[in-house]
Amino acid sequence: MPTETLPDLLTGLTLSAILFCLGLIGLLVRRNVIYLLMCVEICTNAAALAFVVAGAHWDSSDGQVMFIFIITLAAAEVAIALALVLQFFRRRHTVDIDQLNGLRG
Amino acid sequence: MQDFFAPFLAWIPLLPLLGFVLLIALPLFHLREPPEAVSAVVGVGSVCLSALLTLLIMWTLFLNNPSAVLQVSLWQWLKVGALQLGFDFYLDWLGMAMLLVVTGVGFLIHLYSAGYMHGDDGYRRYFAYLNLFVGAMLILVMADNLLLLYLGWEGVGLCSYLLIGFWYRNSANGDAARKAFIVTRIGDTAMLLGLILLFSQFGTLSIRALNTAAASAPANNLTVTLAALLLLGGAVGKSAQLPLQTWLPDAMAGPTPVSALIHAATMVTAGVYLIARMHPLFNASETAMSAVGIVGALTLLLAGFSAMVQSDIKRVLAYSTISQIGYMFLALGVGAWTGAIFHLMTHAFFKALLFLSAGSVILSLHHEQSLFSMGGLRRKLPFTFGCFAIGCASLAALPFTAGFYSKDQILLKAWEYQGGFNGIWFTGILGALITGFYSFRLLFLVFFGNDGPASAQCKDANNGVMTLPLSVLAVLALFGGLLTPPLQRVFTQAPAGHAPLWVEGVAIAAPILGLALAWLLFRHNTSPMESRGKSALEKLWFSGWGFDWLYHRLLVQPLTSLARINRNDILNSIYNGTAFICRQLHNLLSTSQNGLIRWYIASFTCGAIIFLALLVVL
Amino acid sequence: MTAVIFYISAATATVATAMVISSRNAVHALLHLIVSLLAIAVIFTLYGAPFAAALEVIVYAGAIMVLMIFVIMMLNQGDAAVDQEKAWLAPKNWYGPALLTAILLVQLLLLIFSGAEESAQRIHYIGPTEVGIALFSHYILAVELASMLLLAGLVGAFHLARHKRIETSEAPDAD
Amino acid sequence: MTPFSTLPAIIAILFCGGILAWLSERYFNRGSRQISLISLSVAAALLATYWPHLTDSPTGVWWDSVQINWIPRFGISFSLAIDGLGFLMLALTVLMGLFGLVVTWRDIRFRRGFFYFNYLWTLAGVVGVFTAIDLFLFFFFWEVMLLPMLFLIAVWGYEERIPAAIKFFIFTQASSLLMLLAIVTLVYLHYSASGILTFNYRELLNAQLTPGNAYWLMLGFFIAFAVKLPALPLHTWLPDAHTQAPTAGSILLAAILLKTGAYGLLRFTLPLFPEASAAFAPVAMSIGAASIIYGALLAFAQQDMKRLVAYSSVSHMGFVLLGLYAMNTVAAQGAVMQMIAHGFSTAALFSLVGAIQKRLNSRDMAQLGGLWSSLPKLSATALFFAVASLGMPGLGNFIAEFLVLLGSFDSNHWITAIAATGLIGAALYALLMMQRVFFGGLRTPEDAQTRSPTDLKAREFLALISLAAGLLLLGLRPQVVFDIAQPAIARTGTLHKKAPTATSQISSPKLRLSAWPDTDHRRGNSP
Repeated sequence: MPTETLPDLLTGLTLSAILFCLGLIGLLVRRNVIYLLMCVEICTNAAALAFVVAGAHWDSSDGQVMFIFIITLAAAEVAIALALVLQFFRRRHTVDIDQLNGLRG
Repeated sequence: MQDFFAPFLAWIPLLPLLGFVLLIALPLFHLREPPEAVSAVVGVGSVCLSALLTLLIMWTLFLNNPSAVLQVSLWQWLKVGALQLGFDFYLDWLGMAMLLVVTGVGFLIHLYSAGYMHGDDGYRRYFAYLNLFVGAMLILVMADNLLLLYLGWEGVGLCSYLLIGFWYRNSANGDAARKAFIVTRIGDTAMLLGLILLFSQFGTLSIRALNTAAASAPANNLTVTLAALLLLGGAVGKSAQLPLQTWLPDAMAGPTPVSALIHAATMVTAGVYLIARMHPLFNASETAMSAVGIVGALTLLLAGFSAMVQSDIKRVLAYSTISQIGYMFLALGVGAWTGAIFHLMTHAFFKALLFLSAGSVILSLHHEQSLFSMGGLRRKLPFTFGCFAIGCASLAALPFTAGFYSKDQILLKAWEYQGGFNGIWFTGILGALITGFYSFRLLFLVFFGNDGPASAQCKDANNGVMTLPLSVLAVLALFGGLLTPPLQRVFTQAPAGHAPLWVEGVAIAAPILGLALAWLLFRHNTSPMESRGKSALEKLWFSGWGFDWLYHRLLVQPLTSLARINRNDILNSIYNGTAFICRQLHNLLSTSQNGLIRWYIASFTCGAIIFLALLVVL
Repeated sequence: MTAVIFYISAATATVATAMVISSRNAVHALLHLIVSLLAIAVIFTLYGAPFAAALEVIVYAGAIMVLMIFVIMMLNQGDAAVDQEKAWLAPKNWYGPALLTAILLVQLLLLIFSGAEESAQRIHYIGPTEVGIALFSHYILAVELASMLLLAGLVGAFHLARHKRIETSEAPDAD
Repeated sequence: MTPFSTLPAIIAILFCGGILAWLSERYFNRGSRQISLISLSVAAALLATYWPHLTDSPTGVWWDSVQINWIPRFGISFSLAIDGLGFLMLALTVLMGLFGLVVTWRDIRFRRGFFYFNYLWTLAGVVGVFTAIDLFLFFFFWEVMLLPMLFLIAVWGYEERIPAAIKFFIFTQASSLLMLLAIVTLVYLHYSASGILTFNYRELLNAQLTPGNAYWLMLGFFIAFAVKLPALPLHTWLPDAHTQAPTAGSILLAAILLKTGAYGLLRFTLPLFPEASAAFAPVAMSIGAASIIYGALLAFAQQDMKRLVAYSSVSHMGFVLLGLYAMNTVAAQGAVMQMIAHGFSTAALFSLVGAIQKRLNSRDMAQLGGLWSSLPKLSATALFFAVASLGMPGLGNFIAEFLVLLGSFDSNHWITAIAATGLIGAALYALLMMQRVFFGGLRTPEDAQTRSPTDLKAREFLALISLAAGLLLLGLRPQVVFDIAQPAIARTGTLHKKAPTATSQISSPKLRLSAWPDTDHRRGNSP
């Protein structure tokens, strides 16, 4: 069922790029671990958007399959990451990611 | 007859060497230091047996037959490729003359040492070294090939090192010993190269083969000249000639009999012997011959001047040795082979006598060596005085002493050298005058005039074992001139021709003139020369023409400072530098791993930017 | 009509995302994020992917965000956290990241528009059936792997989030 | 050949002895030294079974050989063989192993079992290196001897042992990697040319290589061996390793391990790449001469007595390099002799330094002095070996150096002349050591003032005296060694197609005497 021409590949990808970059800015600027996680979600979501848009453009179900995998990944990642955040907060009583630098050389 | 004696030949050097082995092994049997008498008997006895054997062989064989030759082959030493060397000994009259000197004078010095070294805690060690010294010298003299000769040659050098540094507790002695060894080693290395050059040219190291080959080589062949000059380098080092003479005056650090042994019987004469032994080789090259003559003449003069101003009794004698060996080189240079060897013999007699009597003086004065502390000893040490006077007379070549005959022969040959008046001859005459001067200056300063500061404590230290060798040597120094070795068969040279009578006259007059000068200046022991300050020339002479200073500046200092700068091995810094760079890079990367996740994300972003930029551009 | 909806949704998503990254209150940020996700769900529908839109709403905006809300509540930061965020978000902290990201964005757009010749092609509708067929035929192995990943995530999260007394007592040297 | 012949037995005994020594110390707290002594003696006895070969005229090239398939797929076999050269090296190895064991009998105070394990394994590796004629096996043993040595330095060494051990390891490991590369390339080139995949030395001798390939491969081997030797720019591991190693380790390093480099050059580099080696010879000879002089200069500059001896090794091994690349029998014989004589004299000097350090807790020449008056026996022995090391005629070192110079003179006059000045340098440093440590007034470091040092024990003295006797024998009757080594060296020589004939720089007709007239009457009667 062909739809209208407007939501096309390029605009969709552009949106995805903009969202990804916004998420990236957040990752670079924020120091609170919770926000970082949100920004990661934004980025993965942007990537997922790109997959879906491309899938729609090429008439392929692979884009949505990938979306499903991404969403699975995101779920697992958030679960683990939030658990880690909880541990981190319990031990350090802070959510500052810059305090988490025990692996410095 | 020759076959009968050949087997005994090896025993001549073997006996002192056995003595050496026995002496160093004695504590193993005894488990403590053996008494002095044992050491003395072993040390002196072995050389005595060796001397007796030599005398026996001479009497029964060589005296009747001037062209007699003895040889013995002990074992195959080296047989590699074209190189074939045996441990072979060879003896002709030239070797015989040397053997007589080495064993005879060596024995007397051993005997004297037995008294002189009494009470020293290194008594056994002393005799061990002394025996090794004589043994090495005998190998040197009897060697049939140049490598065996080199073995003895280096052995002699080693022993001189050991003996000069015998009183090791004073590190100055050790320095003198090292200097002696290293300076002679420089010459020895040249000589070794000479050996190698000779082998690569002639394919043999047998002395006789080389001599025959050199004699038939084209005249002034460059290789032969070069080889001869390299050998001369070795001879110059061992015989303390210019420019390697600086070690000998310092070699006085050893016990006095050692000086006697080094100067008279063994070490310094080796160079003269080498050149005499290799005379066909030298004869084949005019350059080499004149080099020998010039070295001799220059050394003769320079050392003579230095001897005139020394203040240490042993140093005067040391410079006189250098000077007298210069005579021998001069003789060799002008082709007076017989004269050189003859002078070597007589020099051995009177120089041993001088050193041993100087040893008596030093011992009597409780190890005082300064000439200006002595004086008037004539009355306190009459016997020593007599010996010393005979020695001085012979050294100065006053008529009818041993030294006179040999020096006269040399001067005559020098006169003939270029068919009359020439520089070499003139140098010889001038040298004779200087010799007369310094030898009697020495005599007057020590034995005449008023008592010096040290003369008061003088106590005659001569004992039986010391007087005997002195007396024998005194006799030899007086009448040794009659013992001309029959060397005509060894050196095929024209007999000395006739020189004008006035030449003879000058040769006789020169030392007497020197004597007279010394008498004028030093008769009263205090001289105008010593009371006032020294002039620059005297300082220069005193320091042996500043050679030590020159070498120190030119060679020793650059070498040591180079070594000090490079102590930590400059090449090592290449590898350390590599390690340093790696470490710095590591530090750089290590600081980038700062544990800040946001920093990593930023780097990540930068990486992505670069990667995408590449995509965009390409 | 579709175009208008698309632009409105796109603008909503962008603005909401911007609010997420600049918000000082975690709960507010989370709510903004949910708005953004919902807007993207709308866009998915516009691109003919209703199954994806549904998942986006259910899993992302629903499950994951709830999880985050719980964590924020467990951390229980309060007003102090807002002040803290205010201090961390000083304007000077923004320049560097913004510059870097702007460059990246420009590059991305350049790349996207460099292959622009086919832009007029229609968008295709891909329903859940097709996705399901693809998932369970071609990607069956990947699905199994994803399930294992989820299991591992479950176990891991459970293990990590457990409250262990001993470990907290050695907190100072757990560096 | 039966698989259980002597050569593998020697290696096996050393390996097993090492393990036994370790175990005995671990479970019984004693016995490791005795086990080491026994296994070394058994190895020596096994080696002595080759005695008949010494006097027999050799029938074949190899006295004995063993070949067992190992990895047939790659043409690798466990093949060992011994000839005169190998025998000399093995004898040196076992004797020096015994010497090092006896002279440091009481030196090791902790983890003794592991020490002797490493000691014997190093020796086993060296024996393997000297007998392997399969290149892969050779490389295997080359590595086997490296690791235990590393432990010897790193565990029982002196104050700065760890950096020294690491340096030693990096240098040797990097260079042996080059060798591995060269070996594999050589085998591959041989394989692609002939279709036969083999690591066997005897077959690889026939490998056809282009000159360019041969040159690069030769360089690979050369660098590996030059590091071990050590030659000039690659020598800097040696002073550190020798100085920091325990006395027994220094003895192993100096007396044996350095020789593996020289042996490798003689056995592998020269025969495998004759033309390339001939082309490289002037460079190698220059490196040799430079090593002689540079080593002597550095030895002269040292404060640390052990470092002085270590640098003297650089100088002495320069003669070996010079002799090997002079490409003639005389020089090669000299090089072999130098390997043995240097092994003797340097092992003795290291053990003496070790003895001094054990007694006075110092080897700093600025703190020592005048030891002759308190340790006469030790000092006299030291004098002997110092004199040997400066090349006194009548001792082995002189024969070696003379032959090397004599042989290399025909190849290159100037390099030889320059190298000869090393003899002066040797006198400089050897006598400096005597002067600073043994002569002068008695000075001992402060922490050793309280107890008066004891002179050499009978055990040490006997061991040193036997080395001294050996050196004297080598100096006076060296012909035995030359006769043993001759066939192996002659074979190397024939493999050189044509060494570049040095044009005589002195333009004169060669007056070589074909037959000397009185050769017959030189034979006198010997007593």
